[in-house]
Amino acid sequence: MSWLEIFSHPLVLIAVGGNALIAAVLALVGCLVVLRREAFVGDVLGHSVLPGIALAFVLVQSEQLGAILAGALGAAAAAMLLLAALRVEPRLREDARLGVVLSLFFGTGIVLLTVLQRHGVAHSGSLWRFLFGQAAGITPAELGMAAAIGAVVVAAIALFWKELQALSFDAEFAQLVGLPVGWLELLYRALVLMAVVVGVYSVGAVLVSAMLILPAIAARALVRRLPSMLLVAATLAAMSAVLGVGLSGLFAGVPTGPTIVLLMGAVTALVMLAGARQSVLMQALQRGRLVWQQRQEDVLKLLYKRIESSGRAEWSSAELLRTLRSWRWSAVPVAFWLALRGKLRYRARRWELSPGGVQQARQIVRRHRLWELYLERYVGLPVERLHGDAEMLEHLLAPEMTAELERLLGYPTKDPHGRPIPPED
Amino acid sequence: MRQGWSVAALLCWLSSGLSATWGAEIVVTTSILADGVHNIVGQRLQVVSLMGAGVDPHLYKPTVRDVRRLEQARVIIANGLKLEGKMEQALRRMARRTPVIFAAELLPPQKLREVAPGEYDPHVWLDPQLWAEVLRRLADTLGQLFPLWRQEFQARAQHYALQLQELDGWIQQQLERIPPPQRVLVTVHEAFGYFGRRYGVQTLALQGVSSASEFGLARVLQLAELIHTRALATLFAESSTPVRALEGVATAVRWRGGRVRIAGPLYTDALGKPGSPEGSYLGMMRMNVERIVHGLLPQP
Amino acid sequence: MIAIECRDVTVQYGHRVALWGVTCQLPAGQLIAIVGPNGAGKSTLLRAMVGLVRLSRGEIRLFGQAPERVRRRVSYMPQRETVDWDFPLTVFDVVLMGCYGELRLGARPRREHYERAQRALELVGMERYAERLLSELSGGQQQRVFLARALAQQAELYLMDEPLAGVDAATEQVVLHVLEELRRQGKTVVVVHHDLQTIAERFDWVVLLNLRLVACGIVPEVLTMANLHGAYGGRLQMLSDVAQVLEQRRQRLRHG
Amino acid sequence: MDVVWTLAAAATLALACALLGSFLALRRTLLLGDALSHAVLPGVVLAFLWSGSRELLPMLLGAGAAALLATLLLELLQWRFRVHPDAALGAVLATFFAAGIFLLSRFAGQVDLDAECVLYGELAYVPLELVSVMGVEAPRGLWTSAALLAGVGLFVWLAYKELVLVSFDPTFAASIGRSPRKWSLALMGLTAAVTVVALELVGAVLVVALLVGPAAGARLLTRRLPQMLLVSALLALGAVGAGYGLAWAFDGALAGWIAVVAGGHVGAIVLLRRLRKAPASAQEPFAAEQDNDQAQQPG
Repeated sequence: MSWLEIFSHPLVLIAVGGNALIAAVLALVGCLVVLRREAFVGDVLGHSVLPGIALAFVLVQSEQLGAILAGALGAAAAAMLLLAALRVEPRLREDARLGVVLSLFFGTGIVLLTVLQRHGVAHSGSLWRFLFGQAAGITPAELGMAAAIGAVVVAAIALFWKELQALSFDAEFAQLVGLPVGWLELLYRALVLMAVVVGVYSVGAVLVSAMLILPAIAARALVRRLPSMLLVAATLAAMSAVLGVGLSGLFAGVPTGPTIVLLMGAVTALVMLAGARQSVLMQALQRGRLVWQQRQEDVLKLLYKRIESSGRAEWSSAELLRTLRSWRWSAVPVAFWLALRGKLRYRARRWELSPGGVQQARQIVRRHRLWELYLERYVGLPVERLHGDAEMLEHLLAPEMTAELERLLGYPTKDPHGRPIPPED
Repeated sequence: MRQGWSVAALLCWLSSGLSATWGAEIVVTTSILADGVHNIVGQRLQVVSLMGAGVDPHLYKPTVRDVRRLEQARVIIANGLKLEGKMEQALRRMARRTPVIFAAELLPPQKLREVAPGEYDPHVWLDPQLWAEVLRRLADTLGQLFPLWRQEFQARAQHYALQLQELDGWIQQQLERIPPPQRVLVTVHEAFGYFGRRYGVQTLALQGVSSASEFGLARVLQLAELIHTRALATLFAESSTPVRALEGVATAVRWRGGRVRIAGPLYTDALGKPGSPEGSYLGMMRMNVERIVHGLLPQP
Repeated sequence: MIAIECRDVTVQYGHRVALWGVTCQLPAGQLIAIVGPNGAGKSTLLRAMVGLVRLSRGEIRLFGQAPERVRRRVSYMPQRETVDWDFPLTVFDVVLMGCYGELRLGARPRREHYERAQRALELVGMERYAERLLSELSGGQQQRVFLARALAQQAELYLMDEPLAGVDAATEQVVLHVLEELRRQGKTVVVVHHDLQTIAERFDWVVLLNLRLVACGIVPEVLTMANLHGAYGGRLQMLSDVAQVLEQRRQRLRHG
Repeated sequence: MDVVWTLAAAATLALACALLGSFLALRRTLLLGDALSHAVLPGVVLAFLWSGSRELLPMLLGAGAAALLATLLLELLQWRFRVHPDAALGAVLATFFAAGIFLLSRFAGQVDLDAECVLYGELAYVPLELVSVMGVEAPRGLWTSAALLAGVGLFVWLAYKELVLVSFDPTFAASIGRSPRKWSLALMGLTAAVTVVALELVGAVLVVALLVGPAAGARLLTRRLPQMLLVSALLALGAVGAGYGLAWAFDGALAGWIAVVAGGHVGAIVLLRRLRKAPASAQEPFAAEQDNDQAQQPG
């Protein structure tokens, strides 16, 4: 089966639709959860669903969608209530509260399972499925349910956007400003509950906590503003779901749920390493660009000073090479690049700075000498140290800052070494 | 197949047997095994099974009392060939203290179906003839453990074997009614390997031998494709595994224009509720075959 | 004798410059204050002296050696807020920690350590609270426990980060008394402090700091209007602007 | 005899977890146990696929390697990429677990293997697996948990001062030459070891319950660290005993009941403290300060 055939197959489309929808919903809610530093609540809720489902099995004696969901919702809500109730004891920190609820509910789940086993309730063994999930077997009914809950979650987030944003950022402030924090908290918790319960039913508890956290981390590293973060997280999640289903459709033995999570994990790792602004690669690139720009300014300054000291404004190729090499080997490629950019010209077998080149060089020298004066007069650095630091700072000053510096220094004409400061033009 | 029981075990059995304060003589893992053993030992020895009806032996969670029963049993009988998952490991390590007999491993390897290098299909009981042989060998082994009733066990095993033979004939005759191209059994996990081999019924399944492995979407599509091209009409659910998995396959086939329905559930790894017709091995097999025939016969 | 020598000490947190080319020599046996506006790098300089902070440039010598090698002779007292005061420990447990530097892995504190901790508690007037739990202490009491722990180290050089910040009057008197006691014993004490009034009255030396060294010397010479204006005045605004530019351009200050 | 063996093995393991859990509670990294118990799955599956056997040693090595990798990844995520600890734990936990299940389905599909069976032990089977060491016959589980308890006990006995110092005031610890990073890595490594061994013995749910429950309960009941260690040990033993009793009474899964008791008793303590404090009209002498202390940290 080729990719095209796979994605035209109705069953795959259901699985793709279902998983993508659930992944997106979980990612949206996940952003809020991660921003409120409650990432682990997803994992605990996911596992706390087990006793609810087991209980539903005991009462209904069969695998009815409605009963299972009711049981799951009930148990997850109870876990959330207990978490909130335990918050009353300050000695019990967040991680202890989560650990207690997790072991209490998960333990109860196992106990109920053995009760089921003892009474021979049909396929009680299948309850483990809710932990590891059966993402490949999504049925049309589940797809419909996921769509319904997805719609509710998206509508709620869209409708109460600014309130939820305020609540996540600073609950106290939200209260002061008069937002109904109580109701908003309830809404937020309901959203999390719905997303987790639907997720557990189809992809399993552990994968739910992955889909709550991973897209949020990746999106947070990629974009700055909150709304775009939600969008990016949902898209990333949906894409990895589609790819995951596709892969598990093409290759035998490739489980759907875990593949989706692994893809999401890979995306997050990629973003961390290369994509995000503060990722390793991007920072290296930025630094590279800055250093290269500095090299060009240094060479221009070198040539300008030669003009200033020797009075001659052009040089033969040999002279130019000797000047550059005397300063630094790397200056040669930089000069070549400057020539390309038209800052350096070759006319009548002679090299000279183009008007643009001269103008830029003068600016650099001017900044350098202004800085030396400032450092000497205000920062009290010894004269021989001036050059080093000024060398550094000259590349950074924006034009308006240079003007402000000049005003501060009273429009000087000479630098500490007595050399003239070129006027601004 | 290595002998599941050793002389050393006999010695320590003698010593521990006396100290048995409470507990069954024979503890058996699956309900199907219990039914078989009961037909061998009759009332002579108390037979207790750990796993109730509808329980998937692979995902069985032992309780504290189960362990006490195992601890104090005079003989433990399990199916073996990795049917009981985690418990099998524990039982193998127990073999030094209490005699543990792995019924399916009493059979010579050539009679077993090899699903992967060194891995055999444990569902030997779904072929009545093979099951009769297992019980016969089990009777011999139990006879060695309880020399007093050796003849009786063998006689009862022989008697039960006749019933199994009669069941075998009945099944053969029932399956004749199904037109050969329709004789394909599609289930969730591959339990009917031996059954198919015995009665010339082809078996297809979503999962491999173990019901715990997660099947991928590819397997669902492949199976749906096969069902559609072979114009099969019925999929069979099982008592100890969820039906949700099959619904996916059915949806796929229906969307390709095929008509298919889900019949069953068939009893594979455990008997039905005690006291109900499918509560005994013979009843279960008759129920299964009736449902298979009813399912595979072309609908009017 | 020079207790602390800083040469061109420059510290960069990520891309924010905290200290820039600080060079000074601090004499031994003196009560020295480090003072300056918020964000001037006071705490950074103190932590650099203890070797808790990596220098981007320059070096620091304590008694002529690297800080790591003279740990036993140096005592550092961090700011109060850095600790979870709900920890299940008693006052005495915390003060005893002052002696942990000398004890090998697994070695239990001996009688002399217990006595030393007891004496330190008496010095700060907290001996009645020895068995009291940390969570039952007021801000001032917490500060005195930290001071006692520092004293228990019996070091030659004491580095204290804001020991007088947000404490009640009684605790302030106790702390100042202890500082004088240490100077009397010929110890060197460097204190990060913000109240110029107390410094003028009680301290010998001052290090006036604002990202870079404005002035360093005996109190009367340093606390002059010119220096203070230099440190607190606006004209160094340009420097912080540049620091801000560094921040945006992600430029690491690597030089020399 | 099976009762004695099971209780002994569970008790020794519970003690080791309670001791270690107390320090994790103080450092607020109690969830590390849960994360590691999921994160070891890929390591164990790879060990199984590579060695083809379910013997303890390859499993432990595989799990240990996976736990180490997970720990390093956690450090990286938190320090280099500024990801909040909870999110880092959740991310690593889920991705590693998914990798484990992926490997299981992809390569061990046919072979009778699944997450439940290959990885998670079952406390109930402990008394059935007897092994004789130096002539003494005892369950393998008891030997491993006893060795574990000895290891953890020795570590805490030797490094008690350093652990308290590093957990209470890392900056001060650094200033007297005890590096906080080194000690927190050591603690994480020990937690990984305890989790891995306990997983193979009793399964994931019990590991988390034993690490978290007693320590959290002791934190509420006691005021001083030495008392806390003692009380958490007692609570752990209590949980094992009560759990066994309940499991016997209801003929249920042992691990499940012990987890319920280990987790549940903390809720009971919180309730009791609430009831005791609310009607108490006469405030304790220092209650004034204590209250403002509570106000400062709203949990």
